Amino acid sequence: MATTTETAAAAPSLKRRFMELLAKPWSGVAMLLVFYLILIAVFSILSPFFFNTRNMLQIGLNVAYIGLMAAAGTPLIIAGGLDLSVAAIAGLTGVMISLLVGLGVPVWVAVGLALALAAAIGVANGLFTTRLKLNPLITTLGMMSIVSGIALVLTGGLTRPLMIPGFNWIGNERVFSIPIPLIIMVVTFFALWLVMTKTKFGRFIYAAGGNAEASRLIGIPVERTVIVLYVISALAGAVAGTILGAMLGAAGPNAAGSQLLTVIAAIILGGTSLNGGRGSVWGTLLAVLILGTLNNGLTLLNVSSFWQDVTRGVVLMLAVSLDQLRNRALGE
Amino acid sequence: MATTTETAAAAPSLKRRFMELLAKPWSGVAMLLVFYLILIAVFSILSPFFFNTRNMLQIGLNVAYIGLMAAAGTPLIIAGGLDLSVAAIAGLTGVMISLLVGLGVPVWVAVGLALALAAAIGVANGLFTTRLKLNPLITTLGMMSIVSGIALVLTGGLTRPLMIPGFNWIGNERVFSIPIPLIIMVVTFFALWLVMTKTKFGRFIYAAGGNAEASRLIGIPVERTVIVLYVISALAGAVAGTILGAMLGAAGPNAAGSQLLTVIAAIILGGTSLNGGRGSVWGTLLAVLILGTLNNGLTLLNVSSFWQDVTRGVVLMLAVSLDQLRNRALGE
Amino acid sequence: EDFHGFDPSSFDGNMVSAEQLAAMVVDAIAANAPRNGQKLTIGFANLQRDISFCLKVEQGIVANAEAAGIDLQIVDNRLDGATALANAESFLQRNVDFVIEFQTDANFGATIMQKMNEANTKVIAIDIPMPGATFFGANNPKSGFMGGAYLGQAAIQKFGADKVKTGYLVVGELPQSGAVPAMRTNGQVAGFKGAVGEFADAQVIKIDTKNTLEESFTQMNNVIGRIPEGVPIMVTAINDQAATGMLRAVKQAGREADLIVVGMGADEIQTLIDEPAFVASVGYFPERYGNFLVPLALMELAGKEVPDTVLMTHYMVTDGNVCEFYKDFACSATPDAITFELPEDAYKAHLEEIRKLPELQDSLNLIPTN
Amino acid sequence: MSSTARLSMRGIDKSFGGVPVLSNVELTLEAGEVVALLGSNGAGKSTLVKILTGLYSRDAGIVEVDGQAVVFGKPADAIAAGVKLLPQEISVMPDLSVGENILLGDLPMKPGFGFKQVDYKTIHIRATELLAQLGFEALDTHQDVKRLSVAEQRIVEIARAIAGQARILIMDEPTAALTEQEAELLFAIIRRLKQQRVSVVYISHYMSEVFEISDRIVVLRDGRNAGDFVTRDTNKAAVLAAMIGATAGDLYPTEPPPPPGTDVLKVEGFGVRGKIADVSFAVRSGEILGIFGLVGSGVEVLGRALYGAVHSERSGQVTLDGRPYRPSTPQHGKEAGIGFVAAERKKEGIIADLTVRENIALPFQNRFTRGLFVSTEAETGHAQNWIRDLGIRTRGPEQKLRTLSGGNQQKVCLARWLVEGVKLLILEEPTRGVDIGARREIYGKLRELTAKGYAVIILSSDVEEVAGISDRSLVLDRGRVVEEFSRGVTPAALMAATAETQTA
Ligand SMILES: Nc1ncnc2c1ncn2[C@@H]1O[C@H](COP(=O)(O)OP(=O)(O)OP(=O)(O)O)[C@@H](O)[C@H]1O
Ligand SMILES: Nc1ncnc2c1ncn2[C@@H]1O[C@H](COP(=O)(O)OP(=O)(O)OP(=O)(O)O)[C@@H](O)[C@H]1O
Ligand SMILES: [Mg+2]
Ligand SMILES: [Mg+2]
Repeated sequence: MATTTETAAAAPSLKRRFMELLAKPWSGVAMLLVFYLILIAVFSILSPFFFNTRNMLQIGLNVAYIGLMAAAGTPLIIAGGLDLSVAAIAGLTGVMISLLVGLGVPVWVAVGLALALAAAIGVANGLFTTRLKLNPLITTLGMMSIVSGIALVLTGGLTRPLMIPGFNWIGNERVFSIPIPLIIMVVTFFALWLVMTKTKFGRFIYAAGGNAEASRLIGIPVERTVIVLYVISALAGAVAGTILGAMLGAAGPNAAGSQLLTVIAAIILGGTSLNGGRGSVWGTLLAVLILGTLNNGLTLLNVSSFWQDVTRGVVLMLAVSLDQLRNRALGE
Repeated sequence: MATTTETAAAAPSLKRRFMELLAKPWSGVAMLLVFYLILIAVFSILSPFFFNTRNMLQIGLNVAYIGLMAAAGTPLIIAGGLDLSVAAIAGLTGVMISLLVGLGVPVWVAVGLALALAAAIGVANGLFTTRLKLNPLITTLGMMSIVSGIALVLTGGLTRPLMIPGFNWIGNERVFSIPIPLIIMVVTFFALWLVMTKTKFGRFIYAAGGNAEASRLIGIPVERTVIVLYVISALAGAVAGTILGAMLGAAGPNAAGSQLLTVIAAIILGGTSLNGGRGSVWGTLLAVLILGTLNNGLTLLNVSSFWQDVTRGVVLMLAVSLDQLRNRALGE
Repeated sequence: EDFHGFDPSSFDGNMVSAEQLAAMVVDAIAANAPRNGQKLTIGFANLQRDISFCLKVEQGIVANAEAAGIDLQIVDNRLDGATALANAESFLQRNVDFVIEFQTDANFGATIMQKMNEANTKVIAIDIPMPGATFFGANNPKSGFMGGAYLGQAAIQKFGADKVKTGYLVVGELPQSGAVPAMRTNGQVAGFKGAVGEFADAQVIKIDTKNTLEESFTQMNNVIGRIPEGVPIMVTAINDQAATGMLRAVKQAGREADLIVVGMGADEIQTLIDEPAFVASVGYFPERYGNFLVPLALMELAGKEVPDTVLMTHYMVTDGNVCEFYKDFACSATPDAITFELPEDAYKAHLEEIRKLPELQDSLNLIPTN
Repeated sequence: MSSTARLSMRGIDKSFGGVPVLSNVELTLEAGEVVALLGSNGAGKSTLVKILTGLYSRDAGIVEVDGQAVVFGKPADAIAAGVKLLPQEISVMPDLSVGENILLGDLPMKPGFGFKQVDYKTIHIRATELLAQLGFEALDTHQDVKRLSVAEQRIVEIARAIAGQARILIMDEPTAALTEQEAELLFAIIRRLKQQRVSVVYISHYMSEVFEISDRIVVLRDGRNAGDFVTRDTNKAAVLAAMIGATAGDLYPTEPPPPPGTDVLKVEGFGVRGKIADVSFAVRSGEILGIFGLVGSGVEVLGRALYGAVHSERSGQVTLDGRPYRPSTPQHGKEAGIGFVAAERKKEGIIADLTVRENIALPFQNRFTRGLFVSTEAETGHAQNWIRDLGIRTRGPEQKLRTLSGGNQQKVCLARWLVEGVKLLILEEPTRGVDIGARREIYGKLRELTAKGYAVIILSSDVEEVAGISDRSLVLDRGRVVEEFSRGVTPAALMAATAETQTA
């Protein structure tokens, strides 16, 4: 024991200060940030094409629609929900806009109608999982199947053109050389951060997910909170679908479907707990950027998509290990 | 209070007996069984091709490899784990067998080696999630990416032939006119049921998932239990891959990948809780059969695949609602 | 052999008349009575119903089946071997008289064919060969080579031969789809080189489009930083959808002036017409597949001799000739139109080469002789 | 002496995230000895015993069992050495049966089809036997534990702890959810174990229990040893002085309460279907009404029904401040000016991943909202006031509630409701797990609040508490009010009121 005390005394305030830093609530996010910076450094060294404003913005643009869905999914999962239908909603939205415009509806009215439809789907998800207490995984998986089925039926399975004057700028233009989709994503993250940390509603999100029973007993409208979050998630899916459609100039019935797992993975990698109660949008943002950067960097390095899969798996594990190292250090 | 007792006495044994039945632990599974029977009845009426031994066995054969993965995933999720890499392991297994046989290894030795590799992957999943305490969703998602990446690299992305004398019978033959894959699946379910309900290990599964902290406290080897279950899941993936390869006479690097969500959905639909501690393999079996029957019945009815998606979503929601109706009746 | 005016070796691809079809059905029923005792039933297993190419194939088959007055049962293989197998079983369950299979991979063919043979059900395989089934589909090496060569020639016309050599060829691949479709993308590279002569391998970039518009877009976005400013960006891909996604990415990066695109399949006609950089696409005419397939099926049912391989004839589709193939679209003269010539020698050499590839030994019948 | 001791822990250090929790702590235990471990909330008692059973690692120090140095890496190691812990927080497997929960650590097996099978029949027989020792032979051992009340779950855990052969048994606040009768049965068991030379560490905040059952009393204060007494040679005052560093005054406020004001809540013929019937009473401002009842008496739903947290059909008339009041959700109760603290802290009280500040400010967020946003400063100020006033032991308002000791979590739950506009507090088991110093503070605080016009209803299964703090008290039994007492009632009289109807 004497020795332990000595060493503890020998490496005094410095180690302790470090431990205190590690114990801060944001230190998990900081770990991811460090990981992200390392990734950027590695790619900058390996590829001459990687580190420049243009490519960095390009990464942001590539992940914008994924980031949007992941952003909105974060508070939902924190509050104890789960939305597997979000990517299907993105697909349906693009299709709806294209079909409505084809029927002569002005494009922004069409967007509005598609958003309204998405909100309705969100309400349905919310009601089913809260009022009827159905399992969120099965419910939203079912909803995913229904929504993408409808999109397929509506289009007969075809990708529809979406080149509409006065519309595609939302996917293609830049403001001060920053792509608009990226701006929309960043603003969404920032707004959600404000809501989640600075407002009453935000407190309810964490409370509801942390302990729904206790929250109910102190008079927090748990169900309403969760329903609103399902609606936000569905709306984010719709905006993602709109942006994607505008970027691609076309709307596929299942345009974002392949990204569903990426969205969920980003949220969890960002430190949000599937059990609810814990997480932050900045973690999600970093996770989205890490996944996008990896994809971009490896492609620039001409790594085959198969090896990219292997690398992505390794990086996911490394990234999630970091947080565990931190917990170790804290003796938890 | 007097009135309450009176009414309770007035509506006597019948309702009460029913309620008692509903409260039984197996009543959730019974609900699914009822749902399954209704489904069978509906299709029998609608299609002349549906209700006959051959088609029923065909459904069993179609879902056998999915059922295997779902069967093994059930105790794992009950114990608090999650394996997203199982379908990727199935893909890698087929590929490994084909490659090894190509190198001159006898086919059953090749199968043995592939199973051993799968077991090693399972151990890795288990160690990462228990000893290193990494998040199971991210860890096994990462593993999925690595494993299917390796399968793609090994094959150059191509499907490989797997027509080997003395091998394909395991996918194609029948014993007493029952297809061997179906027999393997049913035996697996039965064996898991025995293990889960009759053995000490089985009780540890439920204890570990119900309350890991408390289990550890009373000396249950929680980590070892979970690691073993990851290995079982990986092995089931490997057997599924073997069977699938034998059935198809070919091994695709991502042969079972599209069924991952089906596997997870079946487990949850079968009444297993993602939070652990609760569930049964029979529920999973029924869920697998329901999904397979739906697919088969709708196809026989010549329903377009798009409408099949919509229908599947609705059926998922209906099936999961049933259990909720039961909870309502029980006043929970 | 001519079957009511349909000769597979010289067929022009335009739908035969309802009367001809009806006559074929009569012959077919005479040789093979419908198994359900009422109507001939053809089962069609589509590859993946939300791919536009596949849908057009399906629509063509539906139109022909309706005109012929026969039943059609359609299933979706969802790009999955196990699903294809289950679907094949469901055809047998339903006692269909004939099966048209559009499935994922040649290697799954043997098992499915075994079941079909046991049930004595004849099969035509689309695009992916199946042993013992009649093959109908694309001429992959040729269509790829044509597209690549066209891209090379058009690029030389647009940028000049010297500048082309400084440029980059970006090919949108689909590596997981196997060796047969890979003949297409490899043909593109060979054709391009055949047209421009020496071209550094380092300037050939291959991306995995995962067969979706958004992935093609994203991956093109990712690699565009590797291509120096001002040099030609020459794009081609496994299909028009992928080419379109790549085109959008280049446009978004503001480098349209350096861009030239040749598509594959000619199923994004509107894009071909609207986008000046999109100069041509290799015509696959999936909407005409049904015009071949249904008469071929009836011919087989009637017990006539049919060739074991029927390959589609491909044509380059451009703004200038689109109206010849698609009546809904008007032709327009473009200043940079070229007179396309297939570099015959290079093409022959390419065919020679791929015939030696080990992964193609099972598919030699799909490699044309010219 | 240390070489013969059953257990010797010396020089134990432990810190969390750099903050020391235990420093140089010592604990010895002889064979057959019952040592009570005492200390305020957060003194480090639970941490010490968790180190002993391998749940936590220690930073420094030696643990010897029978003179052999041991390192328990995990509880299984401790169990193998005969060391068993009954933890402070309920730890059951909710979806397993009562029988399995009790015998899971040592499942009886029988031969089956070629392999050893779990012997369910024996499980239920043995579990029933164990429960019988605790007076719960009627509990159905086949049902899932999640269907049991907290007290019953606690009994299940105790049965689990006494199953099999332990040489050192550690009980961390075993009686916190139990009635006195149930506690007596537990003591009988402990005495029997003592005769079998089992050593027991007994952690409790109930002084009377400690003096009844222990041979020796070890006191921790701020993570250090602060006293070691032989029980029969000492008295409560001395122990208390060691615990809280001051001589103790009376636990319950002694000054006479102010005269009560008008009726705040008036209940007439109130019933909850299947649970309680025909309950009538009133509580006035400035008054503390105690409601005592054993498990199953209805005491567990009465408070909730009045707050709006019960969905079953209700009957009768309730008025709040003279207006009819029918809450159907907790929101209604809260908006009507009622505060409610649930008995089951971990499940229904705390939000473990939120900070102390967030937990305290949660129910009345509007008060801390400035414009669109919640003001963290306002929340912090509010939280800091109550941390100080209630003596909540925490590193600060930003500490996660998860890492607070149990008693301090309880204080946080109470602090939530101490804001303007709340006029009636309904408290279930308000001081369960709260140390004696803090209890005095809480009781004092409740008095202060009533002096400001609050009305308080305390629903408790702790007779002493009800007797000590109430201005008036009701005894509930089988869903009905069986007796009403005024201030100064003795615990014995309260117990007798239930006992009478039990035997009648
Ligand atoms: N995991 C942890 N992380 C950080 N601090 C902790 C952790 N666990 C306990 N502590 C702190 O250690 C101290 C001692 O806690 P402990 O639970 O041992 O107290 P206790 O004496 O059992 O109190 P009580 O009587 O309230 O149960 C407290 O200040 C608590 O906040
Ligand atoms: N405070 C009260 N006093 C007497 N009876 C009440 C009181 N509150 C409710 N009731 C009665 O209880 C029954 C159910 O009440 P209520 O309608 O408020 O709840 P609910 O609608 O079932 O619950 P919820 O809306 O929370 O789902 C009604 O008969 C109502 O009159
Ligand atoms: Mg053009
Ligand atoms: Mg404690």
